[in-house]
Amino acid sequence: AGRGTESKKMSSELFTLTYGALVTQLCKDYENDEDVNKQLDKMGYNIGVRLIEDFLARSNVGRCHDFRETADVIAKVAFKMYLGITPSITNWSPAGDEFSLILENNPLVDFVELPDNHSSLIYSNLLCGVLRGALEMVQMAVDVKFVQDTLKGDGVTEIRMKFVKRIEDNLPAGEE
Amino acid sequence: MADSLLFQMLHMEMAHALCGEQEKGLGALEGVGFRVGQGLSERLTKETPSFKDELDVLKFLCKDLWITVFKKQVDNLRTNHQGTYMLQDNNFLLLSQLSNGKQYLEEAPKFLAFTCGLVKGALSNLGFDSTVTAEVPGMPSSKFQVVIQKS
Amino acid sequence: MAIFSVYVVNKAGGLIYQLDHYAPRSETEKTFSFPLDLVLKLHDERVVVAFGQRDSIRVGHAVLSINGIDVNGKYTADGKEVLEYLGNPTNYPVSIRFGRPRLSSNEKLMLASMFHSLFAIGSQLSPELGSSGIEMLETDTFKLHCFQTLTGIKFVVLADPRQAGIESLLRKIYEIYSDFALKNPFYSLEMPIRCELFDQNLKLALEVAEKAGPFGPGS
Amino acid sequence: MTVHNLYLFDRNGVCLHYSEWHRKKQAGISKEEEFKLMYGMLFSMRSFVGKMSPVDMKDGFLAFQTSKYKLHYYETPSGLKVVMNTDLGVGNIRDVLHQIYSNIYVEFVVKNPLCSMSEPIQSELFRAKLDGFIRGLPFFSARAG
Repeated sequence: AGRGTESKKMSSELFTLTYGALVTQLCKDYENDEDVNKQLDKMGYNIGVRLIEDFLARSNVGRCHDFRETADVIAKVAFKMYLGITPSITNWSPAGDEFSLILENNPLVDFVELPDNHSSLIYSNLLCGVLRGALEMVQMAVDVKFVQDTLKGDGVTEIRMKFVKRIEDNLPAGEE
Repeated sequence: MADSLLFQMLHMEMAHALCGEQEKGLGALEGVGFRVGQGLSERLTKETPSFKDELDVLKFLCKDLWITVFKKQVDNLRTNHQGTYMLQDNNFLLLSQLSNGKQYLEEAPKFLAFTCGLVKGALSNLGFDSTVTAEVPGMPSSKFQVVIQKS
Repeated sequence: MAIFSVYVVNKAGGLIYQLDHYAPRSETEKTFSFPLDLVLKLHDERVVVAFGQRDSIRVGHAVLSINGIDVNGKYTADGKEVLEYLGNPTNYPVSIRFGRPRLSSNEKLMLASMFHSLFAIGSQLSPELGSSGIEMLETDTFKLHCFQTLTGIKFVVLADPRQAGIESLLRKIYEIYSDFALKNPFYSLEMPIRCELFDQNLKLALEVAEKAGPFGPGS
Repeated sequence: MTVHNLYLFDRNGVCLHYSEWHRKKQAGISKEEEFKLMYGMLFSMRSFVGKMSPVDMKDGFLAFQTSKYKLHYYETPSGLKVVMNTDLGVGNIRDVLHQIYSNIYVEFVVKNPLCSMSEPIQSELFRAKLDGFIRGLPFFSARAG
């Protein structure tokens, strides 16, 4: 093992395998899909607030002052770096505060068929939490949700991102 | 490698989330490790011919499986030739950022549960039932004791 | 090379003289259709870009004019709230000019006293004994040089990071200050300097210093 | 050439870490007050340079110097602030401050599940790695000091 691309493929499979095992475990631990979705989002958020630091340290990307710039960095740098794929960016809203990431296949879903009695499970909800947590750390409050998922039989996987507001730097309490 | 980092981050969060609240504690995390061990050993042994014996399987764990997950081989494998094996990793990936001494020692178990499950799952997929326990003599090294049940 | 501005601050941190020598204008006028794809917010009595950058319009730029008519702070020329006006689709398409806002004299006073306190904290937090306050401040767009006299007057010059000869320029300004302000019977200490000769000589000194270029000889 | 001390602040002004190597003068106030004073200064400095700048800035505030020392400043887009005080002979060390962020803070705090990102850092491994890195810097040597 460890032969160049072979090991690269293997370690990305490791992540998707581990993720699949996690979702299966959560489906056992929680009664309904809604709670599993919430837990995945929460775990994703906790990962996102830390992953952003690794990303900034590695990529030397500066502050993002624009949602179009943010979309490019997410799709062309972050996704490429961590998941080895580059989603396309489409469906911009007129005000430029909403866009979609289109992925041919869902990167977290290599070996999974959704068990039938879990129709309202959002399998890859962790990814939404990661994006939300990461962007919050660079002062952007965003909503992230899956609007299409190949796992549910849709043609593509579409992640919709909406800019909510900019989070201002706050002075610690008690300062002038 | 960037994408191995995702695995580490996911493991970190699982150790926090799965063991944090419920008292089920390490069981859930071990369960996740078990399933990953099964899946990985399935993929890693597709091309390899069948194993000669138990020791050969353990060597596979210490090399191919360990490199895929922990980016290095196990540093030391010992056995009493009666089904008990001791795997020692002197710089265990999942502990290497925590400490290189006594600090956080009491927190170590929840960062080893996944790996115990992983080893157990890999062995069970190759037809061996086992019990796996872990201990940390001092961070970041860790020792995994594997006892194969005679079927 | 460029020397951007000069500030003279008295012992109490009061601004007693200020000159903008070279203020590069960076303004962009563009016609927008509704909805506006820039996020605006109110900041220091002005409407500024909070998020979203298009062409050379940057975060922090202020709305300077609407349909060619200059705005008055956060109000349009005819007294309507700029934010409300730009929120109303019927006013579109609209031509808006954005740019780095000029500092109002009030802001300059506030910035002078801010530097005065930063200067002092720089000395208090020094890990070495006998440290002065801040003598030079570096950013990617300008260097601020400060010379404080024994009497506590601060001469502050903002220049291009590569501009040389600022130390000697500061001394020159100190000479001009003592020649044309201190020695002027009508000037009372610590008060704003409104001496014509001080103004003229200072501008001359800036011209000379600028010609010294990045690494030219100090005048 | 000397390194005096180093501060790490999070985006809310919490002093995550402070260590000193060659410091002859204390601030005459408690460490808590010193951290608050330093952070308050950095916070005002940011808005000061932002307003004073004649053109749009990219990196913003980089450093300042007095007659006796130089303060170097590095801030990440996520709001982590690294502040290092050295003697006047040290030039631009932005890449050194970035290395502290990416090779030490990210490696031994962000990737340490037992380290909170908004409280003073307890990890001894982090402290040891930081101390080792600083002592290894070409401009650390105290002989001159």
